[in-house]
Amino acid sequence: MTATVPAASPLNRLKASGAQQKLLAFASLIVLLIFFSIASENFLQTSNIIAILQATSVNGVLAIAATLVIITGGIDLSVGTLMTFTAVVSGVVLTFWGMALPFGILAAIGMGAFCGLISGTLIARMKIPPFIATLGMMLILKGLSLVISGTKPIYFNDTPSYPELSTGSLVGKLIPALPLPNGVLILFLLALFISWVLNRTVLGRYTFALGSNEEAVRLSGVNTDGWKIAIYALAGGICGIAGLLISSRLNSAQPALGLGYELDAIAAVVIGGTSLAGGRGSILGTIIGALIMSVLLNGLRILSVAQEWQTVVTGLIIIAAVYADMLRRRRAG
Amino acid sequence: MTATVPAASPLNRLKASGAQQKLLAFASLIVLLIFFSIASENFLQTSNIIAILQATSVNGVLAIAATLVIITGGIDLSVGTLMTFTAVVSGVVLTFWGMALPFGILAAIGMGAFCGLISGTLIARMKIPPFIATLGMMLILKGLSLVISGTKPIYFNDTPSYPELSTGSLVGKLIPALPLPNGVLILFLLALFISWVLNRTVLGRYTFALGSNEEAVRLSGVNTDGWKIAIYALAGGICGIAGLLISSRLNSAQPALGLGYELDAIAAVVIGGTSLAGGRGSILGTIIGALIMSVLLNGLRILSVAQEWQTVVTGLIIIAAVYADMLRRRRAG
Amino acid sequence: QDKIYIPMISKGFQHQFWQAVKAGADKAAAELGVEVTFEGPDTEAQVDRQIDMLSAALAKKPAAIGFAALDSQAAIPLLKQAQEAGIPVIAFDSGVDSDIPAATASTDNLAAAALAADKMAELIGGAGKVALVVHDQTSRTGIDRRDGFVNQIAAKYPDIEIVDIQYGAGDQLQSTEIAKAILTAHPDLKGMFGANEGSAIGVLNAKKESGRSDLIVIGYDSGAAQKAAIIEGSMNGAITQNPVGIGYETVKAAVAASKGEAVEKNIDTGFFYYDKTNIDAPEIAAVLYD
Amino acid sequence: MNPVIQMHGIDKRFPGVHALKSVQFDLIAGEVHALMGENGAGKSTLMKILSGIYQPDGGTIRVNGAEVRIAGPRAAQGLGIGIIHQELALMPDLTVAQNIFIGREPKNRFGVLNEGKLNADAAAIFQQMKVAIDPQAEVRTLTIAKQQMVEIAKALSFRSSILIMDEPTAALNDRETDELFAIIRGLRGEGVGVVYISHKMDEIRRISDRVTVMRDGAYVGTVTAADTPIETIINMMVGRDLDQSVVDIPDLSGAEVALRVQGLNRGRVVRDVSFDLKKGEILGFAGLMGAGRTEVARVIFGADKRESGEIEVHGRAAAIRTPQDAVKAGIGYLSEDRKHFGLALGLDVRNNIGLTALDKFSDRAGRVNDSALAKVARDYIESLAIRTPSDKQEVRLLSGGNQQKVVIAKWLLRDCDILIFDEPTRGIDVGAKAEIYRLLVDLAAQGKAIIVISSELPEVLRLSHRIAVMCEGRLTGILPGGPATSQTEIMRLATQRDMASEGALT
Ligand SMILES: Nc1ncnc2c1ncn2[C@@H]1O[C@H](COP(=O)(O)OP(=O)(O)OP(=O)(O)O)[C@@H](O)[C@H]1O
Ligand SMILES: Nc1ncnc2c1ncn2[C@@H]1O[C@H](COP(=O)(O)OP(=O)(O)OP(=O)(O)O)[C@@H](O)[C@H]1O
Ligand SMILES: [Mg+2]
Ligand SMILES: [Mg+2]
Repeated sequence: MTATVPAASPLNRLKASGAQQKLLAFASLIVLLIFFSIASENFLQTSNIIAILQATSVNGVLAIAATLVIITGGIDLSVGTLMTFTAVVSGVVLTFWGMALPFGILAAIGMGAFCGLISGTLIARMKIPPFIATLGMMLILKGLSLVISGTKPIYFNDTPSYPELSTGSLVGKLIPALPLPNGVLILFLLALFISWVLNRTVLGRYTFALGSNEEAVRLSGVNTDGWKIAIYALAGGICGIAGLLISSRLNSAQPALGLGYELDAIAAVVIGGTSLAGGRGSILGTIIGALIMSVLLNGLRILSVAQEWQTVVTGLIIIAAVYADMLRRRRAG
Repeated sequence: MTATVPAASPLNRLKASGAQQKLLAFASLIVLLIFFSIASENFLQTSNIIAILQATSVNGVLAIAATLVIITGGIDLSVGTLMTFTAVVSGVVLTFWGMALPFGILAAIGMGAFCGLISGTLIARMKIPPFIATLGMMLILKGLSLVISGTKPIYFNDTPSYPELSTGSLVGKLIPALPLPNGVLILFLLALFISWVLNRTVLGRYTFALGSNEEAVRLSGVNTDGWKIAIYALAGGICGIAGLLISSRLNSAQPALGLGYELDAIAAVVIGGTSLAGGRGSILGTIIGALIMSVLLNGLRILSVAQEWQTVVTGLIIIAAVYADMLRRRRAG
Repeated sequence: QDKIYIPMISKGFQHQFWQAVKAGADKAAAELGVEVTFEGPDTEAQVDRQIDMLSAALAKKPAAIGFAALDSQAAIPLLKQAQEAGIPVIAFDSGVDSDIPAATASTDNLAAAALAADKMAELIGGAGKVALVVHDQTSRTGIDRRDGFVNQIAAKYPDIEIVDIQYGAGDQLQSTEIAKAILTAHPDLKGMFGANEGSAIGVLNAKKESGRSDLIVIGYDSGAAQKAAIIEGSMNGAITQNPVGIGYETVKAAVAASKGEAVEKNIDTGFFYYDKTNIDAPEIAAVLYD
Repeated sequence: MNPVIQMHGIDKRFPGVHALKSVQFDLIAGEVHALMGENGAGKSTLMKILSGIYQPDGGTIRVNGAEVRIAGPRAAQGLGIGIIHQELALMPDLTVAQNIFIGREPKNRFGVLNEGKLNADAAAIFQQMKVAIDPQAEVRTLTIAKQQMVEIAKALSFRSSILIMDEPTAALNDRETDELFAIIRGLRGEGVGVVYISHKMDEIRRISDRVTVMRDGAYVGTVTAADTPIETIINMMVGRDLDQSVVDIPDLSGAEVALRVQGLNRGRVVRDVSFDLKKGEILGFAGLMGAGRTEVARVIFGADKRESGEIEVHGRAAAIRTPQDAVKAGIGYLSEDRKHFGLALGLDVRNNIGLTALDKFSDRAGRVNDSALAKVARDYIESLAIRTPSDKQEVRLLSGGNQQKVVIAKWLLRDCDILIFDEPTRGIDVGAKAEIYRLLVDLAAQGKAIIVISSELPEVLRLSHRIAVMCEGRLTGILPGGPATSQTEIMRLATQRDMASEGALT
């Protein structure tokens, strides 16, 4: 037993970082893109690509929130209705109370974080299983959205710049050929930021550690409950961003929307290679997962596939994409 | 090194058998029943109790299917749309093909088992995570239900005895004072049978063992893949029974129904104390969980609580019921 | 090859009502030799899904678009986009808050539900308790049908009390349970209004399962089960719109608009009350579907 | 010499188990204090109380003379108490370095991690330990032995003044144990008090200053290691003397071959392995950590895919692709990692024992005959002296050694002709070890063919009729058993690296 530490070869390091796996996960996406480009000339237009990205923005942001929670080994069923709830809160602040835009933004994100904090507390301190705690939250928030909005959509007519949040294009102003909506920009910036948080900060480290072996982390003297609550709160804040995106895109807070969105978000996460058992996952994978889902739906619509068959094909491709990913990973080691 | 085994006291034996915990799990249900009986004089009538039981039958049967899968450590998101699919298959056999009732029943249960077998194969042999495999199945079956029914409900007008399956009352014929619908009878008989399977048969033993440590079971020389597939197939067959119950109650196979039923079923399972991590759970708990949900909804509806508040209260009570159960279990050791 | 292509973005897809609209659209498509596709989100809450569908439809550079807006404002930016691309829009089922649509083919749900209220009042003798099972708390059709009924009762029938309104998502099973609970809570209930096909069937099931054969039931839309119930007498009557007509007129207007022809701005496709007595009348039979 | 730790009258009950009965224990700075006792005697429980994981039901704890209540792991760390748990407590998805410094990551004010320093610090610790482990490797990819090294590194990184080691060498071989002892001696020199739990009797002599013995949850006595014979300590532990017989090699010249392995290959971990195993024979497998012994067993058993090679059972080629095939062919494999591969921890003792042989306890309709199963389970609990309140106790609540006995019972019940035992006595006390040795000898006498993989050379020498030695995936030689073979000879083969891989196979 010699004391030399084997130097990690670049290839090994690539493997270890999971980058290889992530690169491979692109494959299913690329295959889909190529297929649809050949199948329909209308698919590969700038405007349609932007439409796909825009359709990804809300689900993508929710999926980022879900990724955080899933890496800890939990699950968050409330992302969809929390999004709605924060949208309604923003509507209340901006339209009912007539406050200025920044307050609406703060209120949505703050309320999201607060609700996440509650879920996190139920889970970490009261030891309620995440599935139940967030299922309860999902129902509570669904009801509260209807209550505080008076079961009616809230329109943002007093805040004319509101739709800009998601549909305006900062990028387009700089590069007119690339009218990337702000919603998509926000999605990408958020993905970069949360990726950074996961890989470079203490919070990220504990996110993975909790999902890997919570008891071991606790035995190491870490305040696991506190960190878990923080992660749920962060995820909640991200749902608040999704609430802003969807309500600014629809120029209204739709109180009945949101149910079922949690499954799409979780599906994107899992297609992206994050394990529901916790401990491993990546934001890049999640974004790819979300893109696979929107490309698929958009492509099938463009090909005018009958709606009932769209559903069948989506189901098949989700299974196939994950299976292909598994095979590749198994071969890779 | 002495080999004396301390004799288990009756109390310990009761504790070990989990009977105590199960009895205690009733508490939330009892509390709800008492509350609603006081709040509304109309609640505690035979007819309403029967209505509650009948409202439990479909969700209860689906929850039994979900329990099996969850004990193995998996999850089945396809129970709702599989139910619909089997209902449609029964409609095709009985109405489109004009065959006799027993064939419809066999077709529904057989098709359910077959679809479960496919899910099981995807999971056990192709190693696709249960969440993805059954999410895919959920979408595929949702689409196929619409395809084979021609997106129209199928009515069972050629099979006049069809509604009897669920709404007739064998018990009522014997005991006129107790007009228990057959659907409820089927739920209870099924619960007894699956309880027996779980606790007394090899299949049941492996169901728990797989959820506890699949790899250890495999290394004990057990054909884990085969047993897992069998369990998913059994769960699928049970969904077929749910399909028969719902279609006979509605006297039609409604191809668009079923989405969202999976969450209700899983919620009943988890409220009933079965752990999503696998390895532990009981059918009795699941039935109590399903009853808690229907009592709650029925009571709130009878009290004419506004719908949005019904949702909020349901969310709160789901959390509270599980929390109470946790506290009791922790105290019981 | 270059058939005129018209996508129809509807509010739903799986419900029989929307299937009937689709049937009408397909009929017009066949007659006029154009290609029509038809899609809609799973529930009437999914406003953003509908926007995505609209946006995919626009990518296909269609000759015209049929659009049944889930929210009267949310789609306006995309509709502007369509306008800029020179794609005429025909609104159907309900309108949008904009003058972009070249035409709107719809039913007045408020008036139709008011007619249901009148019939209900007549059948229960102008006094007593009634309840509503509605399919949706937030969608336009749900709100209009509820408010049309409720306002009419409030305005014209002071002796009728609306004791409960609950929502069952148009899911037959859920609506059944809701209706049963309402019947339990109000043993003296005289009538119930089911605001779409699923709700009406739910009410009907509840009536049967609770053995309340005296309950007056008024439904909405048609479908085989509802028609059978009316013939058999367990349902007293129902409002029907003309979904086939909506689909047909929408496509017709879309084709005309795509050719630059003038179209009528408001196409009222009408509604009817039908019961045992007139269900076989030709003008009723024409608008009913299975 | 002031004691840094004084525990007095410590009492602890679990449902159905009185785990500690007024136990006392003290630790002096700069000593290595061994804590001995049979499986389930309460050693781990006592140390879990000292490290804040359990709260005692009674008794006092003094640290440096002051009475304390240790509320949790963090409080224990604050008092300078570090622990290496018996059951590995690592995060498999994190890297080695991330595991070592969990909760104490080098970071800046904003919580941004300094990954470079993290890895460098970990590397420095391994340097000090003289262990070759890549700080950036994911822990899940390491063998148990290396994971154990990571645990040790983690405990060392705390620089605690009191260090508890609960069976740190259970998964280590002699050479690694030597390295560990060098580290412990270094710590002792720095004035650290070390509590050392082990079932390996020879280690006690080599490393400890004092020995405290527990039996059945009660304190038996404390003696100085240097002037107490091992026999006395064993006697204190088990209340009797053990027979110290040596291996008795039967004449197997006429015995038929039960298992023939020819040219087995799997990647770089199993390279061209061939050997025969006769009925009634005990074949020992020796080698260093990572030599590939476990891999060979898993490949034979069908748990991992074989790339090439033939397996013959009783002279007939066996197509083994899954463990199920192997069990059908009469091969049993007891894994070295009971927690992950041996036990369904959430199930009770009875059903874990029954796992391999449920088909024998069920009728054609699939009904399980629970009373028969319970009877068999109770028989094994009795014959293997498994300490458990009943056969319905969940296995995860058993002490480590007793869990191991459950795994053994499971395979005994299956009654295979060929049995592969991978580290069968890991974590098992001397008394039970002797019982298990007797059991293996009995099984062989009944005509079973047995492979014993063990990292403890005395164990290999005590049991084996022949000894196969592996190095880097190759079988470097098969030596005769008995006094003819010396430890040095085994070590020579175990370190015979890649050159001359032919020729070595005699
Ligand atoms: N959490 C628990 N619940 C119930 N019983 C327990 C629990 N932890 C330990 N025990 C029991 O307490 C007794 C002492 O266990 P402990 O783990 O301290 O033994 P040990 O001396 O460390 O044994 P080994 O040498 O096998 O590791 C055992 O009978 C064990 O089954
Ligand atoms: N799960 C795994 N992932 C990656 N490498 C592994 C894994 N298991 C074993 N190895 C590697 O395979 C080789 C053989 O390991 P194996 O466990 O068979 O050795 P062994 O001789 O049984 O030693 P030990 O005493 O560690 O059990 C080692 O190099 C080890 O690092
Ligand atoms: Mg121990
Ligand atoms: Mg090994």
